Amino acid sequence: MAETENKPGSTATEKSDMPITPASKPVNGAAGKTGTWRTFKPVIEKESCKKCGLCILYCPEACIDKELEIDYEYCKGCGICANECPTKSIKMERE
Amino acid sequence: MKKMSTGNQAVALAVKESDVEVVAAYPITPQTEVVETIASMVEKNTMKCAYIRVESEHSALAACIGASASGARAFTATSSHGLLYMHEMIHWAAGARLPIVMANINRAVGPAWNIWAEHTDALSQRDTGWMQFYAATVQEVYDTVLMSYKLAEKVYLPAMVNLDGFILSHSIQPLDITDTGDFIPPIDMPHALNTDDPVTYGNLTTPADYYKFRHMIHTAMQRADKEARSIEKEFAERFGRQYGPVMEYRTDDAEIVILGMGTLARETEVAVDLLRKEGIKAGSIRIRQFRPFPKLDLDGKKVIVFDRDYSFGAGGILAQEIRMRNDVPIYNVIAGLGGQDVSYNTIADIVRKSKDEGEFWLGVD
Amino acid sequence: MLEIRIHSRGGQGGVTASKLLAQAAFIEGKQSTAFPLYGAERRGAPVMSFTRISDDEIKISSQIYNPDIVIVLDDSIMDLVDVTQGLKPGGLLVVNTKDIDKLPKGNFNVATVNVTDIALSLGLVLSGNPILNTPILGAMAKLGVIKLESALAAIKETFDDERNVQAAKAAYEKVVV
Amino acid sequence: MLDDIPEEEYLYKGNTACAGCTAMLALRYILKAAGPNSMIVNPACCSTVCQGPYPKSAYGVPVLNIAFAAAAATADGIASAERNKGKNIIVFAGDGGTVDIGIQALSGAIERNANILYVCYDNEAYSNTGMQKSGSTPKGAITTTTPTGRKDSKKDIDFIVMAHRPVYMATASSAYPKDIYKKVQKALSIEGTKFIHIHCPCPSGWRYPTERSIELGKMAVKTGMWFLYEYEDGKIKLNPPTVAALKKPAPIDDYIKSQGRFKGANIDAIRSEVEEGIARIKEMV
Repeated sequence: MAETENKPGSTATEKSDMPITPASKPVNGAAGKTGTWRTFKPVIEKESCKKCGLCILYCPEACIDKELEIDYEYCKGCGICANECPTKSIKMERE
Repeated sequence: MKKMSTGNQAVALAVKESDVEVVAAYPITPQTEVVETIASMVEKNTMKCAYIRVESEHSALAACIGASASGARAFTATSSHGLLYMHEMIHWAAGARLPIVMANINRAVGPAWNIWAEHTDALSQRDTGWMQFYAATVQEVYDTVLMSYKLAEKVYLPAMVNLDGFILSHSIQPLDITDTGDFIPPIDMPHALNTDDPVTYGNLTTPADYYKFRHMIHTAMQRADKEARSIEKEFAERFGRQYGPVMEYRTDDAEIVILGMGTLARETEVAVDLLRKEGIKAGSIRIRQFRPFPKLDLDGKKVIVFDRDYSFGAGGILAQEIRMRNDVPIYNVIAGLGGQDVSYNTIADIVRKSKDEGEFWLGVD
Repeated sequence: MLEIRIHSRGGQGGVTASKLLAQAAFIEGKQSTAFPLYGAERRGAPVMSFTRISDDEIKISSQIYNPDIVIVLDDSIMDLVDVTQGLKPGGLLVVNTKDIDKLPKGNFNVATVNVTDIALSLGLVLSGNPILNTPILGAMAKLGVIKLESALAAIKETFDDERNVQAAKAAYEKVVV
Repeated sequence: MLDDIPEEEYLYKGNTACAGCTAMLALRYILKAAGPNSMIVNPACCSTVCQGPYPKSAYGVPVLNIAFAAAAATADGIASAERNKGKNIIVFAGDGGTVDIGIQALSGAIERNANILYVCYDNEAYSNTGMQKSGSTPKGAITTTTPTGRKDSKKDIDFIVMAHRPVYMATASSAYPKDIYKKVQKALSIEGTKFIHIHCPCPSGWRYPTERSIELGKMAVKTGMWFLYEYEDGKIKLNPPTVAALKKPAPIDDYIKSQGRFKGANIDAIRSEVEEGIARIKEMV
């Protein structure tokens, strides 16, 4: 029962590993591997990139880290990063 | 301490005794004295709680839900249209498994405007997952609020304490304002919002899981029936006042049982005494706990059910509930709607003239 | 069980009088209850309120149809309402009036007291209405329904203004049976 | 690279939002500004779905989902409990839940000066249910309930909120995330009811390619279709992009023509609507 008691919203009396009301833990991929939604994927050309960070700033998914690595597992391919890149260093490539 | 108190004041005093942290309420006749009394105690610093003067009943219960979801003990009070305006949130509170206690001062529903007693308001909330109690005395109002907090926080279901508008809300009767000490333990909510444990509550739940949560409300309601008995037992041992899911009167050898809820059902006991003097073996059962609905033993008895409510196209609501669980003929009396006065003489007269089965509207039939 | 019905107009204090009577009886260790028959009335409309006093548990919460005592706080109501309706044979009618000739006659006793004058002479006026509930309690003590000390105690528990006690004492002295 | 904006993300990757959703972009910066000592109250809206389904959530702070009309009151209930003093209680609600069905609870909460931050992310329609007209839908826009374009004018929730004299009120745009961050930080430093209204272009509902979300947000500001300002101490202070836009508003044509929802719309009628809006805000300053 220890595991049950640790579950958010669960009670020992419920004798269940479920919480008593829908209680959800934060995780990456709540909607699954959203990278599979893409038709085009953003690719950063490191040579022309001025590291201004606008792609990081505007990514609605927080899928670009400070090393400018894109998390393709979750990037939905919206293309905002490519559109906003002042040096046109991000190309949208067909998957 | 004993003093004279109205039903409404008893609600407020019990809320104070229960160490409620957040009260959110909107005034409505005949509940107003509840919120006025709480407001007065809060502003005079004799009661310590946050009191939110919301702009509607929908918001009253929403605010209680917010407070309760973060682990605070919460209270609201309403009546009639206010209760109906809350309806969406009434479902939400139960589904979120929040141990909120609400006092509902039973009042008829418009149109026409009518501010007097009727049970249809609360009974139209019967399928929401709230426990429902119907009190018949000022003392019982006070005691039931206290026991409701303990019960609600044990099974994580909200509880509604009902009292008849004006007839009980505005009657003064002697009240023992009992210091209950540690009777209600500190609230323990494993599913409280907690910034150290960022959990999302009540998000989209698919057909694969939704029904499981509904089933858990069902099992919690079943458990509530047992917990209520043990809480009533502890209450009786500590404070000397005994309650049960039903309050029976002279039923042992009764050939006729008269069932009802609230003040009317208590007055029925006086009618029972009258009938007994005439040689009619009558007894009465006052349903105190409507949800979870109690088991009744009615076999071999003539059953008369008084409903201060009605479900159009179906019949008296209490009669339906009894019929569903008991295979007995029922003589269903519809009496007391919208404050219609029903005296013990009237009750006795109806019983004398009653048939084995059928429906009778007082003043109409 | 003693059943008392009070007729008054909204704002005159009939509802409070019914509660003070119940409270005084409670102070004497009796069971009691009081409640108003509320309409959606405002000031001036006829109002009924009820008090029950008993040595045993009171289970009745319906209206009082056969009172032992009827109190009329405003004699003009007698033109609108049959105040003695249902009054038990040998019961008591108590009327606040200065016009004794106006009183109904029947198989009941009658007592009068001019509590309006008592209230006005003490300056007991609220929102333009003389306060009649506290003096009428004194009258009821004189008539033996409650004890004077419990009547005064109930008044002191409810009101801060000492003039309410004076009014009750004055009415105690001025009841005419 | 993001100046002094913290790197920590409280919006998890792989949420259920549409690609190019700017409401999630706004939420990303709201949560960065608010930090972990915060709770979100979420009425029915796109954000309800964006969290993802039970037993997972994309939101990294506690969230209480609540019925459509109830967000502001629910948040007040949380904020009023003694145990929650010092925590940031934030409503994250769409325009329908704010401008329409939730306006009564919002009005009551501001009147009581409930200690909450109410954020309305405005995608100018009931986007979650497939793009029906809300009180925030602009004139001329096609929605599923205004299939030939909205004929009347949108409700100005900002002026309604300001009429309550809240302690702090601001408009913002998802195209200016650093501005959102600053405004949320500032709002959370003030006791009482704060209201931030964030314009959030919606590629699915407005019918434009997902990559143009930021571009369209900026165009709305530059044309004067959306203003950036703050309201404090009874005064409106315009923010620099709007100061510049009001001096010389960009033509609305590109903004209108970029969006499928304005297909066949009377541009002149929309233009005069925008001009009226500009005149109104100038009067207020």
